[in-house]
Amino acid sequence: MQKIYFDHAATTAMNPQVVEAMVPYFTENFGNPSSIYEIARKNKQALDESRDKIAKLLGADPKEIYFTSGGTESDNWAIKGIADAYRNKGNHIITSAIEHHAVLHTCEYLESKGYEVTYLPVNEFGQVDPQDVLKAIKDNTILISIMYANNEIGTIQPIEEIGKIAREKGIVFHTDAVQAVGHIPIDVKKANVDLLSLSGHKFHGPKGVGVLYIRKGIKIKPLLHGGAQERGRRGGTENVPGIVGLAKALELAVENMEENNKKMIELRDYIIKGISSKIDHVKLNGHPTDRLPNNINFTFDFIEGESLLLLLDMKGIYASSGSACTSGSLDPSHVLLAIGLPHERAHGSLRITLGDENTKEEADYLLEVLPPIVQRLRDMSPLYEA
Amino acid sequence: MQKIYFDHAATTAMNPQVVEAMVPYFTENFGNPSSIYEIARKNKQALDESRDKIAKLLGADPKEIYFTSGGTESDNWAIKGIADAYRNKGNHIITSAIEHHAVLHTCEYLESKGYEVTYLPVNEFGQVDPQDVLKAIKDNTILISIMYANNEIGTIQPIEEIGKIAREKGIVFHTDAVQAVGHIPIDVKKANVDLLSLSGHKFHGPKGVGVLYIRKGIKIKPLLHGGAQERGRRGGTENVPGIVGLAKALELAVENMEENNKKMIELRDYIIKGISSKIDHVKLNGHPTDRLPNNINFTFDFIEGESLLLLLDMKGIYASSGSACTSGSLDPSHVLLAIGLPHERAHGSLRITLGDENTKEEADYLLEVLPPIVQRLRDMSPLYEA
Amino acid sequence: MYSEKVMDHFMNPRNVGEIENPSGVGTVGNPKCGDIMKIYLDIEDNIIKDVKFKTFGCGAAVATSSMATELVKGKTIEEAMKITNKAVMEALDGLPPVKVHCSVLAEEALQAALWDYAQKNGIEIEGLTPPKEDHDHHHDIPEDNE
Amino acid sequence: MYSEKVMDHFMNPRNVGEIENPSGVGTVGNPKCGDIMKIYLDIEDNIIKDVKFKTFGCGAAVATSSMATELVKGKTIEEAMKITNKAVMEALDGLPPVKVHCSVLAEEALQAALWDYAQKNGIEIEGLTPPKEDHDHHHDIPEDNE
Ligand SMILES: Cc1ncc(COP(=O)(O)O)c(C=O)c1O
Ligand SMILES: Cc1ncc(COP(=O)(O)O)c(C=O)c1O
Ligand code: FES
Ligand code: FES
Repeated sequence: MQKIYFDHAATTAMNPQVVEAMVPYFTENFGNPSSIYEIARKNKQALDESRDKIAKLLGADPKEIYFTSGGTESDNWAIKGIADAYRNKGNHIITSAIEHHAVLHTCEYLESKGYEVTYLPVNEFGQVDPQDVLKAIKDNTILISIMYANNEIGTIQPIEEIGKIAREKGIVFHTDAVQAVGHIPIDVKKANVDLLSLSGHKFHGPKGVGVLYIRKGIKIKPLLHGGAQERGRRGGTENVPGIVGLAKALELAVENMEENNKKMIELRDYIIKGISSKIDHVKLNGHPTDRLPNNINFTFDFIEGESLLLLLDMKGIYASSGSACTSGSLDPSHVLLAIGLPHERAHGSLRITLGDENTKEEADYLLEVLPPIVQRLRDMSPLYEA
Repeated sequence: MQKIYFDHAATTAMNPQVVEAMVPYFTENFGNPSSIYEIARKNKQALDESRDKIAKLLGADPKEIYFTSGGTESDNWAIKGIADAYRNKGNHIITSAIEHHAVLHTCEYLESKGYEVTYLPVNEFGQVDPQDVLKAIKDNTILISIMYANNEIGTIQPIEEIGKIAREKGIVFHTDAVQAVGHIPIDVKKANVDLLSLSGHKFHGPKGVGVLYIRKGIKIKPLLHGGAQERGRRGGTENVPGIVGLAKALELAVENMEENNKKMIELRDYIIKGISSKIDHVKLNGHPTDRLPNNINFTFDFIEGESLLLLLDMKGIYASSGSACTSGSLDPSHVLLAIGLPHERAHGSLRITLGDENTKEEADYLLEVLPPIVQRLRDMSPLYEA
Repeated sequence: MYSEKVMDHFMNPRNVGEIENPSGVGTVGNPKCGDIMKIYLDIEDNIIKDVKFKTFGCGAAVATSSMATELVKGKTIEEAMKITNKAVMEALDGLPPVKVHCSVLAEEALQAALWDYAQKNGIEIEGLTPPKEDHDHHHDIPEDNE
Repeated sequence: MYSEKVMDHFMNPRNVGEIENPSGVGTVGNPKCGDIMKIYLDIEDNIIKDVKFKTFGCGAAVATSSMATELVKGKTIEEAMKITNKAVMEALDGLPPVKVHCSVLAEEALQAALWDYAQKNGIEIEGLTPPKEDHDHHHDIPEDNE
């Protein structure tokens, strides 16, 4: 049986070129970049080159690139670090209702510590209205955190506009770009962001390594106190192989972005059309055009997501229902609720996220096996009247 | 020229068997362990097996093992997480003056947040007196954090005794065992610890992955809020290759510990004897017997550490002066100051940390090149009178 | 994450469907959390002659519905009353901790159907309590999450 | 981390040693931070005929001592007064940011030696200020560290 991976938003396989770039740093150039002797200097150089490369690809300065252990640490650091550093200025944070849990749970934690958080609503397509951001700003607002693109429904936010408002009002602006970096063109200057989170494993890089971009001049408290690494802002022996891998993966992603996206958008729209025409009582979630090139998200009325995934799995198709990270919890997706879906419909969603290796043949296979699976579950459902 | 790596306390090369164990998880079994479909299940299984293996090697239960990004995160999480969870019980923390900066700087941060920290002194060999711990305990004490073995001078602490005191007094006990795990036998039950930090790259495992052991029943707040990974206590997509590598490395380290340590202790004592007899005005730092099998630390009067390292580097010998992590700062080692060395002597230390691959030939080469190097620097020193 | 037995009952669920003019019907669950279970009973001479179900829910919900209906088929009402969620789970070789509540749903659906039968026929079944109206079983992570 | 020039002057330092009966001697630095520099001058007819140094310090401290002494050798006092730490750093093809203060130490040692010479001979050198007594140059990380 063929196996089709349609869950690239959850994680991606490492590109063999990325593995190759990392290998020399496992057993050969293994030194601690903080040391002064020769073999450590080679590692220091690899670290510097990776930082330079990533900075260039994001339109940043190398001194603005800080390595972390992934998207979650970057988000936690950005939000807690700013909240802490600007506490004397105020205690109000603005975010959106559809952020990743790395942002939402961090904000909830800060609420328990005396911060005040506004969770902005989104429209039916999952977009934040920049005017809502403007209206939410108060004298004590110290941070705005709005994600670049959503991990479940793929909606891309008007980041540039929101950033412009934040800049004008003198408020620090963070964006969780974990799903966007390596997938759509991003320039931190053009986007008007002060902090940006990204994670290696979302674009064929290694797991357990990420970046927080911190614009020059922004004050931030460390989240991981320790050695003097990362210019004294983030302790811990540098994960040199991981960092080298992340830089290589980002380079490849950006290099091939235009070509890959052209192909993926075609495939995405082909699948969307196919599902819409072959199955009734369905709804495409997310924005029709301001949408990640690889994201497809449908609600199938009367059926439940996990059952759907299990039956697809039996056919060799690996997809997701809402965010993989939330599957430890069984609550319906907060993102689908926020775009206005009632609870039972929010439970019946299917997320298909493409990678550049997916083919039209795979799409055709999906479109062949999906309709009978949906029908089978509907026949079993007490909510469905044929 | 031969190259001799004598800085295993800073970091170690990955064991090729460890790399081999990780490779299948880079490009093949890459799924997100939180997902429910088949390829992700393989990853989930690898995660579970690694957790079981590590638990067994530490005498813990798999449910007590939490994966982190390294020693620094484990230390930060343990200390901040306990401080936060037990805040209603008190605000006093006991630690020692010779902890790693991951512990010290975290404690200093907590002081700025209204916690009170006692930094216990150590004796001339770098040991904490358990009676000092007992005396420092107050009604509002909520945490004791004492490192298992010191990274600079290799002194092993009386952890079991301190743990017994903590247990009797009902106070949570954390130990930073980053330098001890994989180097000396450790059983969390026997050691009476509630939390224990370790880091993969210190025993030929990967960089950027660590563990925090949290005893069942201990309350702790998350440091990284996010998805439901690690039983809801630590968010972030699991670094499966890293975790598999860490488990493999620990397994190998424990398997070969007895044999390796026998060899290393012999080599260690050979070098200590050699330096003591060939060079005058030297002092061995650390404990004569309660000492890591791989640690040698000497002070050479009248000379400065960096110059010494540079000249050794020219001879192909890679060593360290104090902790590598602190080399971004130029302050003299807080550990050497704490054992009573005056500032200028604290500046002239040399740390040699052995690995199982080091040989007697390498030791002889060191003992041959070191005396003239020391002499040369002394001849240049305004403090030295021949 | 599921045992082979669970997967078998999920992939090939027994007794899916409806019974026309059933002796009793029970619907439990709450669309809020995405799970609804409906069980139909055909009872004759105190014996469950036939049983059918419809379920909107996860794999475990489907499998426990299937197993619960298998376990009660042909049994007396008294025997059926002894089919607890634990019995269903054991028959399925266990469920992951986070899925235990799905088996509770199956037990409750069965009891709701028996209650309906008892009400309709004006009889009393020992040990049977009326179904809770607004059943809201929480979807919590079981581990301590401080 | 060091340039080739720095490494050359560290490995083969010029002018190491002492001068007996020097015209001036300057010692600066503070054992607290581990760095001490001592410069000896032999001055005749307003010209620095010979210069020697002894240094307890890092690689950069040795290299800047060496380069500073090279730069002033044979120069007039007025010319020597123009040898700033910047000039020493440039002559060494630069230093890492964390090591800039080592070159400051070299400049100060030289000026202290000139001050000693001026004091001994009752002359005044334009622009020369007395050496600070308790010199304590901090070993900070230059980047903003909030
Ligand atoms: C005793 C001790 N604790 C903590 C750490 C920090 O570990 P890591 O660099 O893996 O974050 C180290 C090593 O750097 C260490 O030696
Ligand atoms: C939008 C978004 N933010 C943050 C994260 C967290 O990233 P990581 O799992 O690498 O910590 C993810 C993915 O899991 C994500 O999709
Ligand atoms: S019934 Fe299975 S998730 Fe609630
Ligand atoms: S003189 Fe170089 S470190 Fe201070």
